[in-house]
Amino acid sequence: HNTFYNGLTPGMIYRYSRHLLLPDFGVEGQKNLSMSSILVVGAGGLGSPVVLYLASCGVGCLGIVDSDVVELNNLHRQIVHPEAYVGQAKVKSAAATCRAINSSINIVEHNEALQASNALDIINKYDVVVDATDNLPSRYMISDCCVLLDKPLISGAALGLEGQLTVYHHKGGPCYRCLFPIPPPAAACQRCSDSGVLGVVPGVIGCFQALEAIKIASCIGESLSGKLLILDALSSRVRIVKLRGRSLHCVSCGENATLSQQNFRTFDYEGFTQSPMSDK
Amino acid sequence: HNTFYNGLTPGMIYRYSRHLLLPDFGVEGQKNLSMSSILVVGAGGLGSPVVLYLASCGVGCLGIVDSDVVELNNLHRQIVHPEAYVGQAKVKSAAATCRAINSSINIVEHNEALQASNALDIINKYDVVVDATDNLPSRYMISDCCVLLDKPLISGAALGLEGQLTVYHHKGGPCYRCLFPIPPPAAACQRCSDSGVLGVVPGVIGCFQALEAIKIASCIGESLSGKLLILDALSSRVRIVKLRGRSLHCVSCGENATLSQQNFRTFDYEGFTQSPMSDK
Amino acid sequence: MHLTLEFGGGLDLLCQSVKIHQVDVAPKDENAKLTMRDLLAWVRSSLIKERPEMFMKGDTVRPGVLVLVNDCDWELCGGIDMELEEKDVVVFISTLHGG
Amino acid sequence: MHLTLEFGGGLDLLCQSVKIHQVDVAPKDENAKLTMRDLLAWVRSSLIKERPEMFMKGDTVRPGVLVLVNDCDWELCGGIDMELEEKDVVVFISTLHGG
Ligand SMILES: [Zn+2]
Ligand SMILES: [Zn+2]
Repeated sequence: HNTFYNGLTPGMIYRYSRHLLLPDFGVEGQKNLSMSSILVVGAGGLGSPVVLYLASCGVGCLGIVDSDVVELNNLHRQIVHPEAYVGQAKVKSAAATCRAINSSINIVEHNEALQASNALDIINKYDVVVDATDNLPSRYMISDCCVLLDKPLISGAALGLEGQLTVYHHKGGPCYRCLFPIPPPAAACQRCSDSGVLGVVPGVIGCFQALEAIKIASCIGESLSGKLLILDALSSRVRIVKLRGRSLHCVSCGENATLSQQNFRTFDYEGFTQSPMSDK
Repeated sequence: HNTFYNGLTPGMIYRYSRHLLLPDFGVEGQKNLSMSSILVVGAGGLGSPVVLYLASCGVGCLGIVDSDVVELNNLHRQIVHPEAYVGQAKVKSAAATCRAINSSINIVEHNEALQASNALDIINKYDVVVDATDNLPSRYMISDCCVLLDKPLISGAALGLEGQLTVYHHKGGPCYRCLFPIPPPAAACQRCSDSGVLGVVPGVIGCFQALEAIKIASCIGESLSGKLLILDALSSRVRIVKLRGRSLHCVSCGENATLSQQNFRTFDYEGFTQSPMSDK
Repeated sequence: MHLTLEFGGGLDLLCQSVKIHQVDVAPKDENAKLTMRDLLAWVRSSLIKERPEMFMKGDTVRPGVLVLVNDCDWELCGGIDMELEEKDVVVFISTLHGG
Repeated sequence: MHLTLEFGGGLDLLCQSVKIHQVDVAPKDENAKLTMRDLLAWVRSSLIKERPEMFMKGDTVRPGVLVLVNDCDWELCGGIDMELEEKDVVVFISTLHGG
């Protein structure tokens, strides 16, 4: 691409004109966004709106990692997947839809499960990480990896008619282990495949995740670091609460952290949480 | 369709299984949804997530009304439109995307501008109305029409880095004119084409609109009737406030209302608001 | 009396793009209560730096502006004659129409 | 002492699927303050109808449960020894993992 005005091509100036008009975002915000790379872990209920909004807004490089295939009973909430892709890789389906709405950005397909063995190599290529997974061991693993590689992490979750959202390891804020040093009992880990989820609930949370990712990648505003957004969809209530800060005793990000790249690669997250790395 | 278990076909039971598992939604909620019809006015920034989530969740009949064509500078926020549809009708593009993610529902294309002259005929065919428009006269017109036909109205708006959302004329709550009996001065009416909008902001508001529409159509939970949700995206703050009730003096829904179907059809909403029925 | 004032929906542009203002406003005389009428006059003279007609019309807010005191529409608590209390949060918000 | 207790993230299932409880809880003796420790014991005996191990472990909440007092993590206000005030809002929420 030839760049003209302040790092943006004429095509970008036309496509993103409604962003450039914003005093709080403007050319600088769009330029930052176009030079940033964001990894979305999970192309399911949360990941669908995240990848759609990150693709449309003009992030420079959008990575998607997932090893699942599209199933018909995903489609009540996973709006990025057309019926025609049932049986095919979610990453392939999501990337195709994203390319169709914005052919000018770079979309990278990681058609594999993100695991302790490959997470460092994959996450290291990106500036910002979005946790749109559906299980507890992945949440610990992704948080640990983001601490090791010093990446901000936007973490969302949805189940039933409730959703939660926060930003970890950003501007001195806490990581997942600061909040939850000990995993909950396995019996407390409800899954969408067991307990159900109203499709639009991960839609709301995913849009908020995309918003936080865009703000961090474009260096505007104030993120949800150190805060938790709680959605009760049945009564349409939203609560934003102040969380504890980073823990000096955290094994992952604390002053005497024992986490290292070497022991991360072989750490047994499924054993640690007594919970499988998939919602099947 | 043959119906088997409680009004749902085996195909529906499989597709919507994650909804059927929900104690607060379940078979009854899905059945209500599948028998309901929802009209979305506007297939733009707000309408995109609304139609995607209404299609995927299994509403029986989804109507989309808009007269615009897709432009490349819409695509930073209007995630329902692929680049291949630039230059074609938004309604056609949105319907095609929705059919691709759920071929089992009925999608009706109204490729025309909703105006006082046709609004009664179009809105009368639906149970619930979503206002996803981008201009002030349309907001008065749609509210008046919903009062005349006794339809609940889910109204969203987004501009810059802010969004607003409420439900009008539902369960005895106020209508748009109860809150705003006199239109604001034309100079106070900022438009996305002048002032810009961060693409994901209508995304968040549109998802909340879809949530409210789904709750009302499936008869679950408590809607935002009589409440206003206010989003400040820059600081990720959400405020939900209590609004005044229905006004007895409202010319539209009050005790001595002067609004009738006859004078509605010829009312000059653009003159009343000193503002055009399009954001061009 | 200490109050938190917030401006949204574009009204912040009238007060130098600052959304949240922590302010101290004194009632007219020591024994009187501060009403919304007094506060509006104070905001107009002390905070609004441009286009006051975009904030007020006559002695109240212009059409299209909602006033919320402690997350509640002022119409539910007495409107312009409502008496304010220490630490109240008053939000002025212009209705949006975009999409 | 009047308190509003809210349960979320599935913890409401332990108290008959009721999310919001308006309750009156007395401190142990008249002059003492009510602490979170006292409140946890009261909730466990008075509200939790099944699987108490899904709410508590030892004398505190189980891992994975956040306690928020007036929209603030209890770890920021003294944790289990924190003293409650009249009309406090206490939220117990289980972290979610689905998507
Ligand atoms: Zn930590
Ligand atoms: Zn009315």
